[in-house]
Amino acid sequence: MLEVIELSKAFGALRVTNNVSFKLEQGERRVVLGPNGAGKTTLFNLLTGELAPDSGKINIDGVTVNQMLPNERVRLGLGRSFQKNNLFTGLTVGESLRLALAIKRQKTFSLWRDGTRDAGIVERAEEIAGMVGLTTQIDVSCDALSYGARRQLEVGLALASEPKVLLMDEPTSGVGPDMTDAFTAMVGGLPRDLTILIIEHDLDVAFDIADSVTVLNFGKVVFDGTPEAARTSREVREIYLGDWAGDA
Amino acid sequence: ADYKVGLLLPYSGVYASLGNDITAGFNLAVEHFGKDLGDDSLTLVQEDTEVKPPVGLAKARKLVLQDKVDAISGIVSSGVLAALRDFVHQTETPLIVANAGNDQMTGERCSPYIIRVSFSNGQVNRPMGPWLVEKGVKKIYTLAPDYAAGHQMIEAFSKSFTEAGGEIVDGQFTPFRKTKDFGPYLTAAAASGADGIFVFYAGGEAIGFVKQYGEFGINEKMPLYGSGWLTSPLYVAAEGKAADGVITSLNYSPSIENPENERFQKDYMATHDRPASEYAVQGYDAGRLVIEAIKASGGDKDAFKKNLSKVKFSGPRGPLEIDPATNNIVQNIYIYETKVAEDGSTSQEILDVVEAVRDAPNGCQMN
Amino acid sequence: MYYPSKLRSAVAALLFVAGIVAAFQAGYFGKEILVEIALYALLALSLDFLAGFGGMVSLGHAAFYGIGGYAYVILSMQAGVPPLAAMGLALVPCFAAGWLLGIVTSKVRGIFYIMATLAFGQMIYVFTFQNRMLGGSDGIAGVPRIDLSAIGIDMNDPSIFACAVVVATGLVYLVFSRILTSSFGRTLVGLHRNENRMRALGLSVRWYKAMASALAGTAAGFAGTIAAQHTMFVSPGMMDWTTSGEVLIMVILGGLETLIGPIVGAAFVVLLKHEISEFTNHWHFFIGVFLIVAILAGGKGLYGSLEAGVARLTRKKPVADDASDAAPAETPEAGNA
Amino acid sequence: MLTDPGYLFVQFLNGLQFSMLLFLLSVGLSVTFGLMNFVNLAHGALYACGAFIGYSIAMATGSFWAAFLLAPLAVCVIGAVLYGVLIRQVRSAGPLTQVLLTFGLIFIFLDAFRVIWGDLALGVSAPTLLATNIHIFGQTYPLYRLFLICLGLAVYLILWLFLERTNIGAMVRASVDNAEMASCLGVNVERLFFAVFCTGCLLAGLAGVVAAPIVSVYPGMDLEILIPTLIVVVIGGLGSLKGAIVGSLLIGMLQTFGQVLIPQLAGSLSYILLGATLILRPEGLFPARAH
Amino acid sequence: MLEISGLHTGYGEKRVLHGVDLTVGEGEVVTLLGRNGAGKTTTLKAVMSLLPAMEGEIRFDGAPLKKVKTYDLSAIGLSFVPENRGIFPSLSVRENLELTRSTRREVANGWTMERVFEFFPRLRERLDNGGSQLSGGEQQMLAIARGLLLNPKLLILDEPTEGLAPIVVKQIHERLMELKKAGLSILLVEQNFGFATTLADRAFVLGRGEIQWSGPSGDLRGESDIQHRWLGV
Ligand SMILES: Nc1ncnc2c1ncn2[C@@H]1O[C@H](COP(=O)(O)OP(=O)(O)OP(=O)(O)O)[C@@H](O)[C@H]1O
Ligand SMILES: Nc1ncnc2c1ncn2[C@@H]1O[C@H](COP(=O)(O)OP(=O)(O)OP(=O)(O)O)[C@@H](O)[C@H]1O
Ligand SMILES: CC(C)C[C@H](N)C(=O)O
Ligand SMILES: [Mg+2]
Ligand SMILES: [Mg+2]
Repeated sequence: MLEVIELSKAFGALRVTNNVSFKLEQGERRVVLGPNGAGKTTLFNLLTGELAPDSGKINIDGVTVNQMLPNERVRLGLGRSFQKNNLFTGLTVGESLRLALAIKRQKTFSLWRDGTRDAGIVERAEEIAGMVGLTTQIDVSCDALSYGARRQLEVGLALASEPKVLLMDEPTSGVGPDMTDAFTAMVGGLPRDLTILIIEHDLDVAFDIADSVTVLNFGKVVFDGTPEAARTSREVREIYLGDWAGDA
Repeated sequence: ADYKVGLLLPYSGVYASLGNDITAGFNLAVEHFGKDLGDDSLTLVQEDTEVKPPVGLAKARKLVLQDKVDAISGIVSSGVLAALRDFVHQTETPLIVANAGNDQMTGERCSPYIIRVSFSNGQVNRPMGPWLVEKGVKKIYTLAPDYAAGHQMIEAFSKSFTEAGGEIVDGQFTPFRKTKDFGPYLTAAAASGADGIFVFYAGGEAIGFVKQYGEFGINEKMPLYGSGWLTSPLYVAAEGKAADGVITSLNYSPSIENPENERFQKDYMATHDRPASEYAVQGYDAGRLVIEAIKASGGDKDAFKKNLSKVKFSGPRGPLEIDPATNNIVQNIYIYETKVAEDGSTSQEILDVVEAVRDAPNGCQMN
Repeated sequence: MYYPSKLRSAVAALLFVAGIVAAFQAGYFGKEILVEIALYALLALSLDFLAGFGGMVSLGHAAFYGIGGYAYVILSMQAGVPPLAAMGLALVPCFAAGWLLGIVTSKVRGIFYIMATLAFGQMIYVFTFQNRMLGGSDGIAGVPRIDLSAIGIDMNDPSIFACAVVVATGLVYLVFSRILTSSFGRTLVGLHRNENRMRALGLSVRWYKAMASALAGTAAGFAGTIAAQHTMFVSPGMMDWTTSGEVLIMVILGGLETLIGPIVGAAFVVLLKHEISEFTNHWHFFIGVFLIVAILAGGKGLYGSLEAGVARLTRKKPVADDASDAAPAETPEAGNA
Repeated sequence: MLTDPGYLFVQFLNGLQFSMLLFLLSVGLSVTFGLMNFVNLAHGALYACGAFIGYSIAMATGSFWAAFLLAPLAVCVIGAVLYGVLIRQVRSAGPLTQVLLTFGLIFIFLDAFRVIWGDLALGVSAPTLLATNIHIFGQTYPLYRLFLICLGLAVYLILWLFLERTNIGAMVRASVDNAEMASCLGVNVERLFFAVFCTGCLLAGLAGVVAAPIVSVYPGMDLEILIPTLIVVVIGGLGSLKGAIVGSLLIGMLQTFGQVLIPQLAGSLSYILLGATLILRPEGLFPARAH
Repeated sequence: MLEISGLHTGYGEKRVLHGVDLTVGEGEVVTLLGRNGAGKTTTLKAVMSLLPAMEGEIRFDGAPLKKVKTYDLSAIGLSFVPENRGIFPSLSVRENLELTRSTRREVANGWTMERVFEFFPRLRERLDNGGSQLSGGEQQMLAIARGLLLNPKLLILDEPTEGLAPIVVKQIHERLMELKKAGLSILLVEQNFGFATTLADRAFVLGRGEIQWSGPSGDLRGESDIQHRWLGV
């Protein structure tokens, strides 16, 4: 589904992504862990095309996408949410979701018809709002949402780009314990054939969702395996968990 | 009859000072000549063109269609004149041009309804060509702003100068109203090997140009010639010593000696506290032309329209008449030298008068 | 997002009727002013489309006005195209120029976009000003009006002409209103609000920006073709950047991002200018003061304030204080995007 | 002509002098525009203020030097009043509001100049001390222009030292980014912006008064200089001293040599350069902001 | 050192706090806990004079803060690290740090750049990067480092662990412990219950705009009812 082959990226002398390779099968859910500044967000940016790699290859569904623009990759089925909320100021939840769906379904060309009001899109937008727990706030402007609700919309927008591969960058950061639980449940309810790559620092969430784990450090993959193996890996403990994780 | 005349001039924008001078001149003419109109009367309506062609046209329409004026006078900018041309021609409204010098408006695009009492760009500059050659100036470098008037002025001069045997070694058109700093051009002119520089600049550009000409010390080795707006009495004081010795030609100089000019200057001075400019005199003569035409028409407005171009008189500028072939004015062109005394006071010494300068029809067909 | 509310439609209808009535009832100069208002309204509403809804504040809008005018003149006078067809064809270069400008500036944002469009406008201006084939600084006169005598309409009648211009403005308003409620309009607003996210959602941003710029340019060019026929004259002065500035002022004084507001603004500024210049030549001063007051008063503009006022009257009182279950409204975070 | 080193050298000086005048103007704008993120279209009007007030002072005292010292201060005071009454309220309101507010100011100043100083262009003479010319490579060059060149360089040096020695530049940018945070770190944001704006005005006034002997003084001079100045600032990159000087030199030299070598393009050269810069480096050559 | 008594404040019409009492003693670490939106940040803003106290009083070192402007607080020893970190994106890391050069409180053997880099070595490597180029965790380190450079008597931290890897959380915990040992007073707002209660001497629980519980933080760990009701744990 998604294949990354020897991907590298440097900012000046700083190698932020260093020969990263991994492979995601359809329906696989993988968590990317790593200390701050390990290059996780950068990896996402390389995958989505916001940054161009120095070397290496990215394949989606067997197609090499290195030369493709971000928007073209979205059409191939890549969707993402951002580490920092990246919403449409002044637009309501519903408007934002419908717009996202219209873009994905290529309904944005018309100068005459309002494709964002097509029955299929309106319904799907409501569904997604329901999935991220924003049904009651569908007509509320993004600016008036609480922080937690914004995080949920952030994920909603990623879902609305109807991805085959969903990338989520720390979806639960800054969200209180109760909403974090709701998020985990939501991901659990997503169709099983959806491939997910997620960056998380909240290990409960991470291990709850994950089928497999990749750990990055200084841009390098230092661990690739199952969650159970990750928990017990000495290296992961050393560079990422520290001793603290146990008693938090 | 009651005559209504629209004064269409810039009262805001870059040429506002010209509009005000022309108005002042016009009003002075009404004072001087308009006291005894008998059964007739004259009302003036002022409108601001903002020096924008569309605005000028809109105001002209207002004057003609709403205020029902019998004639329009004024127009400083050639661009506004060009915009008005078809309208006044079609509505058969006499337009007495009191400044704009666009050659075409009394040339290929002339109209029986456009009567010019000011000058044409060619008329002012043409006489300088032969005159300079006669004085032994053989090689000239030219400079002027890069817009229609600049080109027409330089073309007229260059033609008569080369025909008389002179040589234009080189020249340049400077971006209009964007050139603040003439240093590069002056340096090039100085290095061109010409005997002198001939330029057309008016207003703020004239001040800047003449001062910088002095600063670069070019006044010590290369004389400056040009059309008279360069050393207009409005600006010459601001130009300082550099203006000393600059020789220019124009249709008017305050130092012309005749009784009409004396009276004009004296009365103008009395109300405005400064000498009247060439713009004021154009307004003055435009006003006088209108009044003389009224007086000659005995209340008949159709006759008035016809009489406008038949008026002839001797004013501060000397004898004036309208050339029936083009409706452009026939007038003297004065070649004068600007003198700056030690105390900074300036005067203009008339070196020569080229009498009754008349434009060739240049394709004008009146109909 | 744009919704053609009742208030908007009502104000639009009112203005339209007033325009038609004025076209037949006003004096000659009144008609003159009416056409001036309509032309500025066209410029202002298309600029609002671009700047208000699309977030691309342009100071080069007058260039399209000029391109339209000159294209019409060249086609109808020099290429011998019949005026009506020339009017249509003249929109092609406007669309193309708008598209090109949109593509070239697609990565340029904020004040840099303002400057880029200013440079574009000035380049067109200087080119025309210096091009003697185009009449240079003097422009070209003798422009014909379209001939509709075949269907019994005499465009040389000031009332008919004014009426036609009002109708044209109304139609363009409807077209833009429709475009803004279309998919494209929704996308444009989305682009304005968060271009980066739009890209991440799969939109090829530059085409949409180019299209927006082309549409706005076409409308401005359309106004230019009318202006050329109105004054029967074109000159580089049409393209002066201060014209773009004045149009921007109208957009703001009327109400940014309301589509109808800019028309109100155009009418207001033109009328105010004429009223003030009745008694002083220093009308710039008063426009300046007015502009500043309007901005300090919140910058919503005339129509914008009306809309806000109506909204305040019709809104229920918000529910009381205790909002400890709502999350904080965070400030935009450092380093976002 | 073009092979004559003396000629080329004087043209080089011409270019340098024009660059320095542009620099004096644009650095003031760059300070308010780039550092404070405030789009001050009225900067040209403040420059004109400097010229007009300088003219009046020179007339009243008979001394250019009095004008040279006092006019910038007067403009600074005008700037301070403007800041207190208007600018402060729209400081963080986004470029559109600022463009329009200062557009309004342009209108007001325009008519104010006409009412106070009339419509005619006014001349200011260079101080007698500098009103001569010197001879270099067989060419004459006005001393006053050399003075301008030196003044431009001196202002550059002073500003450079000032920004280098203090972290005012960083403080201002920080305050623009996040005023609350900056004040938490001990920055008196209001006072800082006030000082920056006044400095910008002071520089505008200085440019006005020193330009007056060269370009003469007239209503409308503000609009004419505004665009070249904006172009310099945008090409150079907002808010950086380096950008202002490099932009000024680029435009000044391009303009000067363009006029001599390709006169047909003289009117559009700077726009072409601006367009090209924005396409290749959308934020100018040396933007002050890291990203 | 810091005494908040009967504090009422809010945004415009909207009241958020209805009488908050809180104290931080000399050399003490105090944590303020509560759900999302409880008003924790609001309390801190009031302390920093970013919001006016509508009722009640805030005193620092005995002197009321009512009339003191935000920008003068750093000079008397208050330093605030906000929840969104407040990194200036248009400044480089170095500039972000040097910004405090002229505003920091001068004390004997205070914080220097060198000491800060020993504390957070990562920052030394990123000195010339733009503030917005840092990863989330690096930004957090920078924010704390900048706060320390002011040489505060009281360090106020708003959710310093948000978005940090467990190992960094641990490091910051250690660092704050060191600061605590060195005698610095800290007021800490946290979502991370374990982190906060192991660091703090005393805890305050905020809910409905009032303090619902206060006491030694060790005691709070036993109060599962309070935890559930007011913290959602
Ligand atoms: N545009 C850039 N220029 C220079 N350095 C950069 C840039 N973007 C990121 N970096 C650096 O690259 C490294 C990796 O950053 P990245 O954002 O990928 O980290 P991360 O793993 O997502 O960390 P976190 O968990 O804190 O979000 C960081 O050290 C950061 O400073
Ligand atoms: N600028 C603001 N304008 C209006 N209301 C606000 C503003 N900032 C916060 N609020 C409201 O004040 C209340 C308290 O917010 P505060 O930021 O203090 O919560 P918090 O306890 O810090 O929450 P979190 O844990 O999510 O940071 C919330 O209801 C929030 O919606
Ligand atoms: C002499 C100049 C004032 C003439 C004027 N510039 C014109 O356009 O014709
Ligand atoms: Mg990250
Ligand atoms: Mg908070």
